[in-house]
Amino acid sequence: MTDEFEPRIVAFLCKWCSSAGSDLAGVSRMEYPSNVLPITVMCSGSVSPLYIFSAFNKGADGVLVSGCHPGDCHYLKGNYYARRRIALVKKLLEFIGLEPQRFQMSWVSAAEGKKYTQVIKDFVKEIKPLGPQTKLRRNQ
Amino acid sequence: MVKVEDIKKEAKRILKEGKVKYIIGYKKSTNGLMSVPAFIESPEDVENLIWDPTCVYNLTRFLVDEKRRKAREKNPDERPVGIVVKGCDSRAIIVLLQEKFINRENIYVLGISCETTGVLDEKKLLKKLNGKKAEKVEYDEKDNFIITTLDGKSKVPADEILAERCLECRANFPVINDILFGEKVDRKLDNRFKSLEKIESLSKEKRWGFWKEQLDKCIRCYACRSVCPMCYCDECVVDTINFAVTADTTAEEKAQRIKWVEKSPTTSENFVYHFVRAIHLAGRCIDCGECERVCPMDIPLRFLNKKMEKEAKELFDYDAGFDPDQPSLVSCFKDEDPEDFIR
Amino acid sequence: MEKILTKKSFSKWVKKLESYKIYAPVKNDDLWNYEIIDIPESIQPDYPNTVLSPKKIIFPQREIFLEFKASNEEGLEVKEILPEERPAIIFGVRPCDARALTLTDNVFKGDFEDPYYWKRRNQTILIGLTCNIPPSFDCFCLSVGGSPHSKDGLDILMTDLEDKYYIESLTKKGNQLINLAKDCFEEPKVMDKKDLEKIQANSEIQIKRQIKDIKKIPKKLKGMFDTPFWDKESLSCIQCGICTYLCPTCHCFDINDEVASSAPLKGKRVRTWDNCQFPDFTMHSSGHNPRPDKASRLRQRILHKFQYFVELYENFQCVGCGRCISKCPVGIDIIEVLDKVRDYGL
Amino acid sequence: MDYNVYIPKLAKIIEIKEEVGGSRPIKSFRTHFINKNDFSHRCGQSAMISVLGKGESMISISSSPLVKDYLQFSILKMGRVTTALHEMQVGNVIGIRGPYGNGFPIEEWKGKNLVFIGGGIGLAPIWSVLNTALGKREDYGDLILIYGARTSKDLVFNDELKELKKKITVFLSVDVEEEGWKEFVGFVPQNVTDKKPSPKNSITVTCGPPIMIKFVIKALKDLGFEDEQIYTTVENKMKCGIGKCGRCNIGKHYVCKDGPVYSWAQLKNLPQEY
Repeated sequence: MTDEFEPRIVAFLCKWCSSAGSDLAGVSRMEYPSNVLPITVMCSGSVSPLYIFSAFNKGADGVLVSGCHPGDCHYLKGNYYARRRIALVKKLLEFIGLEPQRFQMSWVSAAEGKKYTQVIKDFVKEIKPLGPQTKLRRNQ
Repeated sequence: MVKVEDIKKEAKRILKEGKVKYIIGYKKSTNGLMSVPAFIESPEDVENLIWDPTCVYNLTRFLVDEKRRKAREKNPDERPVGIVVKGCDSRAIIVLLQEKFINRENIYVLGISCETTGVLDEKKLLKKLNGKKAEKVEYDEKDNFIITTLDGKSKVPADEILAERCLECRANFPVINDILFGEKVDRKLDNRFKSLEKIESLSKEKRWGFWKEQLDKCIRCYACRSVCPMCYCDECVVDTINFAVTADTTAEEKAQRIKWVEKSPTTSENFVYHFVRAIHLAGRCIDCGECERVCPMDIPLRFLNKKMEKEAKELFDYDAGFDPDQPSLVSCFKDEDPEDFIR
Repeated sequence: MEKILTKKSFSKWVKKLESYKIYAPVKNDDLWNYEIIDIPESIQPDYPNTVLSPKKIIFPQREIFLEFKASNEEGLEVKEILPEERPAIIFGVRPCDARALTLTDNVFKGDFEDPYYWKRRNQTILIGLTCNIPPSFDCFCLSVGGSPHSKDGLDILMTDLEDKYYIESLTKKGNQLINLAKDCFEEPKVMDKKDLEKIQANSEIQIKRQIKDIKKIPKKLKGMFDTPFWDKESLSCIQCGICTYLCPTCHCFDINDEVASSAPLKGKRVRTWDNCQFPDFTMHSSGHNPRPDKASRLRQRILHKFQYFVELYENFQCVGCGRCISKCPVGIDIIEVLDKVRDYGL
Repeated sequence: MDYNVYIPKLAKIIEIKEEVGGSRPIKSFRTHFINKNDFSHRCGQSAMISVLGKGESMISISSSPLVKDYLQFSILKMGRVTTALHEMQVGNVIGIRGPYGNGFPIEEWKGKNLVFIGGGIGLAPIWSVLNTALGKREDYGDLILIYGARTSKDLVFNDELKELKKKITVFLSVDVEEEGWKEFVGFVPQNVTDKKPSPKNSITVTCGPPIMIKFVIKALKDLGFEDEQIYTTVENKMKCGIGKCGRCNIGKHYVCKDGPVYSWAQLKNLPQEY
């Protein structure tokens, strides 16, 4: 076992696109870091900011929200709402001094297995040097 | 200048004519300087009404109580409630109308213009007087407040003891009213988000240091939530049990209620509470500053809401509390909303 | 034991108390609170009321009761967690706040002694300071059986005589602290004693607020349970928890399990302050709530302090510190409420 | 201070019996302390049951103090803790602290007739005192049980009730007509009025939903019972169980410590906060 810090990333993945994208990456045997705890949601627009705060509160080192590209939402507009909401959450978290790298959003379609692996790779690479997220984490 | 006699005259009229069932206004407190909310039911009690710089409360919060009380009554009095509002408070009414929480015909708005000043900050005043007790604070013709202490009267430039929010106010004039007191005076503001710079200019770690210290102070008395006219949810994320319980609610439903926040006042739990509140108020907070005023631990809560107000303006060109017909901030979008942060 | 401590010798004395955890009122921004201090400077005699009373040290807002975890043998393991063994001294306790602790003692003793409360209580020494001038505009200690120089619950009472403190040691614990640094103290002179009496008499005159005929109130309240009085008085109440959380005598609490991991099970059971003004305080699981509205909850607060506790312990559960008045977001004034109670129906 | 009042003692569930199914299920749990201890209770007392990780709940002890092998709790699935209890299996471990409360003053009732009136899960606290009276049969006069529930399926201790009928007078009722039901149809208070228990040298014990208690008391008063002859139990939300946490009080009484058993003579003078 190495002592290297392995971040835990909670990823809220839209069932119609990003979640399928991650499956595609899996079945295509693409390699990517295993730091992600995926949570499939019906739409990126259904991700309440409370889920994000709660993930950090319960010890996530990073949180990703991933949905369909603009125009591709299964429910037509969900990802546009998400875009607004996530922008606000991101600003708020940065305002109190959380490292901006720890909270990210991406558009990943069902066909973009490759992009999904890249998003995760980049995410892990960026937050590894930051070390564990202790600011918002519950003391257990 | 607003004359309290004019307000009383109108209050008396609408009560006498039975136009309203009661009026929510301000009266003098028993323990000293500050005003307290008054619920005036009869024309005789109108004499208690006051208007001075200690009328800090955002009384629209009591419209939430009124709605709940009415819902419980079998034969509710359908007449409107009269309510005294300042510019900022009137914008809370707009948001409540926008969210269809209240109906226009259920309120009779007595709007007061703050003109060139506003209301005072009790803590600033105490400091100004070196801990001495003020008996009375009044408006002056100019931009001064007249303070009466046991030593006599003195004039103080309003700016020195004005509430922070009044210094950054763009709505010193009621945007909605049935009758208006005072004049519409334009206000010049270089930067309505100036106070935020103090924090935004800090480094990331300094910002966290600042907020950690603030969050640690919280004792979770929920005064910020209780005083806020926008915090009208039946059940809040911090409540320990389901409030919306009926005879049909199953044990499983109750058991499965997620405990998002522990009751312990630790940094992490206080963070979730205040952040849920901040994000829930994004595009709804009208900056009445009540949360910050009532906080017994002096947590600068207004910064969180102000930050959201600023981002709503800068990212989405959205202003809360001016137009009851506009969709709320997070239930609308524009194609050109920024997405440079998305991968 | 009575002594004189010059202000110069004060820090010398405090240095001798190093082995104790020391708390004193500290100002952060504009907020006064009791905090642990490393190098105790001279206590400022004119600090206003702290936001929270020393209650927060004896009865902290969060107290871990026990830890639990799944175990192979019995299926479950429960471990008692008692507060750390460490004697503490609180400097600058207001006489009302010390009296408050003697009132909460009533609750935590009896058939079921509370080990957490008593562990902290017994290892804490309270050093009070006479309120030469009232620390708040809303002080009314004289009305509820206290005074600005009350000795109830204190181990030592200090009174500021300008360049020195008049020290009255009231308990064995207090004597011990003085004996740790005998050379810091002097014997009081006749003049000092006179100064003390003068200041203490003067301190009482300065308390401006009072509840008249308070003795009539408990009986009066008993007949007022089912009156519309409470609906009217509670109109402006916003149902926050400030009055009770800041109250030095309010002691209601909640017990909750905080789970760190559900499989395998691991977590803590903790006590936190709770509040009779919150609707979930009394709401049954079925949805039934015996105190369903703010009128009944305001009534509970007043009756608990001024009727029920009088019936149980012959004491008002109020020490007149004035915090609930000064900090109420809507200016509900307990003195005014009780004045109205006294005159109700007359 | 030799013991910590807040630390529960661990007990193993040794038997679970499903009393009532459906949407408001009731199960009876028999438990056995893992370590030896001196837990001993009086009839009508309760205990704080812990499901560690979920919390605690105050539950009345339905077994008689005469039974030494186990403690029995009959529990309606209602909220977080009771739902977790209903999901438990034989062999699982729970925590128990107590016993708490005043219990029934059965010593004072010696030589009297006892009329038990119960509705739904309200039979649980009655069960303890009823079985104690049965165990010391010679100490008491006539024993009568008037018990009802919404339907016959909602009656708890159904098997035991059949046995009980052989020993004492039992009047059952269901709220609405159902096929095959030969006993009384109607609410419990109506059954009380119908069966006319005699107030002479009698004590009544009533447990059930608040609304039922209210009307039973009215029915009993009409039959000539004095306030001192009527006993009932009160419940309120509880956390500490020992009169400190401050939420269960009715006036100066803490229901957890000073209750839950009250005579109507006491209760009628207390404020209506239960």
